[in-house]
Amino acid sequence: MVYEIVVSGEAGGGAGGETSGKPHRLELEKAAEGWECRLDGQVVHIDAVLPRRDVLSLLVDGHAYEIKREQTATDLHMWVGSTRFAVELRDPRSLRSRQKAGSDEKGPKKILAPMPGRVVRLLVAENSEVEAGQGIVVVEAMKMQNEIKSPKKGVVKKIMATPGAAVNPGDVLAIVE
Amino acid sequence: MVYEIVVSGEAGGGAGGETSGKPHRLELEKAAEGWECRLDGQVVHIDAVLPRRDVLSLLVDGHAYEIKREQTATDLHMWVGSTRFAVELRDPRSLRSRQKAGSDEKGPKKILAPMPGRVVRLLVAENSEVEAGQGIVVVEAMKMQNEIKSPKKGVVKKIMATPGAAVNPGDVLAIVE
Amino acid sequence: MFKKILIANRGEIAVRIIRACREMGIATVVVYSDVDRAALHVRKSDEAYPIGPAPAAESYLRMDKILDVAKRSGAEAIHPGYGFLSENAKFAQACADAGVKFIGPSPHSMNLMGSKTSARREMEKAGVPFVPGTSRGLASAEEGEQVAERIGYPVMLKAAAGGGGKGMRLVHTRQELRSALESAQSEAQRSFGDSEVYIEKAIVNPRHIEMQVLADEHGNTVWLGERECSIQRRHQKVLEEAPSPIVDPDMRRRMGEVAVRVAQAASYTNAGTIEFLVDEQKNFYFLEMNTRLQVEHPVTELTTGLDLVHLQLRIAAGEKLPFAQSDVQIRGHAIECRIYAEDPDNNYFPSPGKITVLLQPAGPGIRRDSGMYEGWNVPMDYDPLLAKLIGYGTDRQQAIMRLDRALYEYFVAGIKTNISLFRRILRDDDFRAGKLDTGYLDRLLAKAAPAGASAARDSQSTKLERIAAIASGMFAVLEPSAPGSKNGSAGEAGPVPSNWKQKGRAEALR
Amino acid sequence: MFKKILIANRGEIAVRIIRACREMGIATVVVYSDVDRAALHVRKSDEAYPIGPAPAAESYLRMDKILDVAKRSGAEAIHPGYGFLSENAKFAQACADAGVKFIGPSPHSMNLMGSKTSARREMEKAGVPFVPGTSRGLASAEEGEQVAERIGYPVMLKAAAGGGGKGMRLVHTRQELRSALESAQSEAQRSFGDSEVYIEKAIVNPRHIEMQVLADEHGNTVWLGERECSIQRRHQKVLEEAPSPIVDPDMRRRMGEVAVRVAQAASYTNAGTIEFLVDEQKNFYFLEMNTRLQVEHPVTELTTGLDLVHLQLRIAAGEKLPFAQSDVQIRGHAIECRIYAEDPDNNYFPSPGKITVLLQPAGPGIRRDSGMYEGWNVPMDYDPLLAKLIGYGTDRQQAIMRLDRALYEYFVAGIKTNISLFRRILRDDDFRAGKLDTGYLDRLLAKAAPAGASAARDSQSTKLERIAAIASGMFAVLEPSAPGSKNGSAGEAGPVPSNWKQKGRAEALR
Repeated sequence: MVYEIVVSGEAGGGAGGETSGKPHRLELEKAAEGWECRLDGQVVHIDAVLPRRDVLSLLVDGHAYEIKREQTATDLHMWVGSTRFAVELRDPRSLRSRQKAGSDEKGPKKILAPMPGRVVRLLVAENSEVEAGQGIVVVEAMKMQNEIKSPKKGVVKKIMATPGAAVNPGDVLAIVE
Repeated sequence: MVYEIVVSGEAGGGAGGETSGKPHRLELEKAAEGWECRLDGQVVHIDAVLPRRDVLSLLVDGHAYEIKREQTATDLHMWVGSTRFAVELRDPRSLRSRQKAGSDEKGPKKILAPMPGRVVRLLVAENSEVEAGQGIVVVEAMKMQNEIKSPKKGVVKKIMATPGAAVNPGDVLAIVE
Repeated sequence: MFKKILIANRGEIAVRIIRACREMGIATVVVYSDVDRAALHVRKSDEAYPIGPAPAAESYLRMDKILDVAKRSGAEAIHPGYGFLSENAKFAQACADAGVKFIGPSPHSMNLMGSKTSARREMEKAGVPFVPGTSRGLASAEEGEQVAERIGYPVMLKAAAGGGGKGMRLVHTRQELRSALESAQSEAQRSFGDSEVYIEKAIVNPRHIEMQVLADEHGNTVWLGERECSIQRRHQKVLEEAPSPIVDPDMRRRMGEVAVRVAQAASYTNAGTIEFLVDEQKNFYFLEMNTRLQVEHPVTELTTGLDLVHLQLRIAAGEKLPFAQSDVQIRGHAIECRIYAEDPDNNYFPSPGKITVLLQPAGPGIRRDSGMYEGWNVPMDYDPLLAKLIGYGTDRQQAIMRLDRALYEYFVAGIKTNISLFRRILRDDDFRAGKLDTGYLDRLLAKAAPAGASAARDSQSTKLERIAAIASGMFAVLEPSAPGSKNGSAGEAGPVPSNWKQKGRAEALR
Repeated sequence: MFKKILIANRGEIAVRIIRACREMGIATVVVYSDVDRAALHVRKSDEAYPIGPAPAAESYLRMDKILDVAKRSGAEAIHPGYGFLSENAKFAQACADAGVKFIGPSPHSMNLMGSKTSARREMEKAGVPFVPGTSRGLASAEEGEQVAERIGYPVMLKAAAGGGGKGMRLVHTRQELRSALESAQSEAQRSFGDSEVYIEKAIVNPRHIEMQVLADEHGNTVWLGERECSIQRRHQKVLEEAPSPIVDPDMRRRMGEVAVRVAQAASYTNAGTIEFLVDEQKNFYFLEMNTRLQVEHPVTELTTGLDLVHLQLRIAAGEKLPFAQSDVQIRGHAIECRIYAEDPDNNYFPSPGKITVLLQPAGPGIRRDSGMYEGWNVPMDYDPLLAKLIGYGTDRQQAIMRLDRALYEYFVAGIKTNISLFRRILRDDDFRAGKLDTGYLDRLLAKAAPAGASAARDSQSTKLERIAAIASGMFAVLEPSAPGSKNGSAGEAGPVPSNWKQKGRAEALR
């Protein structure tokens, strides 16, 4: 098994945190005991057990790590102890590899609902010009009103959100071009 | 859905407890909300939700029950609160229904390992005559030695257990005829 | 004692009350809205009845439906929990009218304490210390200016019917006062239907410390020690502890005695909490009384060894308090973390949804009061409190380390929680030194996350990053599941920008 | 304080020590046998090393391998937990020789206390009360008869090197003595390689009550209150509580003072427990000293508010006890249930195997120290203790009700556990009245399960039986999975008689 992996560090899952973003090349091969693992050419022997779904117990040179996997519609994270890392995993041989999309600042951008909720009101009309960071839609969840903002300067091409309607995470609220 | 169900009561899962053993006829039909349930001809409306695998939340006339299902190789139990019931469930239309076997006291009887363990020693030889309740094999598990006994008077036709060997629950240790 | 009671609430507090009832041999009846059929309180109760659609106004706030369930089920009393109808005097009155015992104070006490100005007048008679200012609404801007002159700037304007920061204005100079008063009055009118605004001396860097009291219906009132509740965000408490790092036995006794006077002046019965503002010289001033069980009551339970819900039930059933003030022993230290469904990386946006993985802490000194479970879908309709994690230690240091350990064991996936925030607080130097005030948390959040500048830390980060890389590969080998394919609707919406972060303003609605 | 220690144990106690270390900033190293790779202590530690095959003699009892791991990993100290090497003076000596701190008493104290007769001689000098009898092995049957005549029948013969009931004989008359002595001596020789047997007056219906002590390495020794441990099966404790229902403050102080004298006479350091037999007149007699942390230490932690493992580590690191005897406050009541993997319906046969469903209790007053998790395969190679459930209450009654509530929430499927046994004990009238002695549990188990003769109970049973029937149908509809198809080997072995119950004799090997 060969993977290309990009890991972004985050300080304890808290606010902020720096990103390294270097891609790693990982080769994994079953050994007599455990796995032979070649990370960026460096060989380590590891012992891995899945005690339950989304939890991995890893032994590397006697060091023990419990890693938790967090998968959402949009992200893949690894928690090593209480430090969280955003991970992108590509299988070079597979077409179904995970794609990092949206890094392109040009072209139409979809504004997605980040959480389930109810659309309270629209802050702009279709075809109006907006600045980056300008509020587009207000979504209410858990007794809080949350302004969903435009990620870029542009024109609101289309608004799919309807006041009063329920939305699910990942639903497209509007498109800014 | 139609089921034939035999329930054996047990007092709190503790030692002893009486058995009623009457078979119930249960019909279940999806209603507009919840389920229409006909138990031995008596109609009750129930609301059922599975919050997780093997756990059922049941509302019947406002009464709330959390029922846990315990399945082993040999048995099916329902825990209603902390009262345990042994259950046999038959789907009259299905060939893959659960069979209650071994109630026949005649013919060969398999003696099964009730737990994982290690065979310590044999207490009888093949072809020897044994009384009901006589020890056949000693299996050790968790620092305890446990004598596995014959369920009936007869002749030990075959002994599969080998001293020193590991056994899994349900493994046949011997056959008494 | 009651044979059966109704719990007019949901979430962790409903589960906590169900547990107390089971421990006392009392059957429980709960109510639930359409989205709460699979909620933990419905799973755990003896009886459960649907009372309407998700919005609280159509279910958990419907007095008529709740009283109807009480009557149908034969419940003798109603425990309101906190929030919802718990401080609604009309509901307490409706219970009394329906012949159902309301587990809490009388409607009279609730009404008295519900208005800040009427409470203040009553309490001043009882010699309770107040922040200097008016005890009634300002008649005019002139009166405001005169009072401010007398007590000294800065001053605070406050809505009499208020709460949650609405109708509040901090005024530093005479020039600002008139317009601040007008805007506070109109905000108070909009928010509470009552424009009454009063004026107080503004306390700089106050602490928020509260005192628990219990009063039976035979005239006995005791205090059970204070809770330090200064760590707040948007006027929401986030972490509470008992005892307060700055309260010594003498101050505790003085606060306790004042709290008992407050309760007695209001003919208060059952459990209640007197909130105080404490200034930098440790002067304490009456702020308000909460006429219900508080979210943070467990820290008092751990330090006193008492069970407040058991005692609420016994008091409501007409029993006398089973101990005297001199029997109350405060021992050790307890800290509570409120685990909210909100995203610390995303301006604490709420984060309802399905909990896909849940690993929960246990072990010495750890109490967990939770309303969630793995597989549960956290609804978007109610406040985001999922669970409370409470740590007890021989001393404050041990309680802090215990919680830090337990938070390390806590893992929730599928939704976001504020667990990482508590790790930051518990490791913060000011927190460890007990240097707290109500501005503490905003200051902490304004700071960048711990820098990790040292070489040791960097090499550690690199090591963990490599472990994360290996782990993601091992997961892919051992437990393949296409990332992003879980949520159908998102998958269909096309590629999702993973680093896009909405920075919206969130408004507290309560 | 140590930076890194090794934990030479497994199961719940290894996890409990890991938690204490994490709370004190100490890194942990664990060892594991081949069948324990996925055990909780391996998942939770910072470092983990394999030390051999499943049998304890080839892994957890291998001093050489464990010391080798300590050296390789740089661990400064070793915590032995309980069982395994915890009371092995040779291991303590080997640690000292290797320059690794053994977290426990010195080899000298362990040796002294390891032999009952040498301990007795030392203790008699210190004025410790003993059951009347010999303090050394009997030279002849004649000597035995003389002593028995003097102290009066019934008498008990006991192996000097003994434990677990081996080499023990109860003798009611002079006629029985000679043959009982011979068989006790030969059993002692077979079991312990030492035929020394002594004689004591037999205490009728004794209670087993023990006193916790802590001693630092600077000469300070304190007692922390007693634990009632009379509820035993096959000399295995099953349920323990603190305080004892029969010990009043004066008796507690006297037992505590004796316990401190015992510890001081043995130059004892670290945590230890002095076991007493208590007769019906509340006379207490020294039985033995356990030179390690006890399984049941949590009930003392809950009633004193102290953490014994933290204190063990601090003492071992050379610190002084951070409090004096007069600072120790005993408050409330705590009870521990030992959750064993054994089948109450089947003569308490051990029940290893895979845990398929695990629902665990939480909430007020509940502490859970567990070594298991859902999906874990409980190995057949070690003792069957899975977890400890400890309840705390303001008083004994509340602690009982709390535990009863928590046991209601506890559910383990896939293997059998003794959870239902605790429900029986907690609801038993004698238990509730505190009428306990070491024969209590055998008497309870000999009784039939509660009859449920009343009509109300019968109608309730019928109702629940109908619910069970409906539920089994609903499961089949909502979550079909062919019953019995889970375990391949059993399925292949043909139809399995479900009501066949082996009633085998089980022998305690330890």
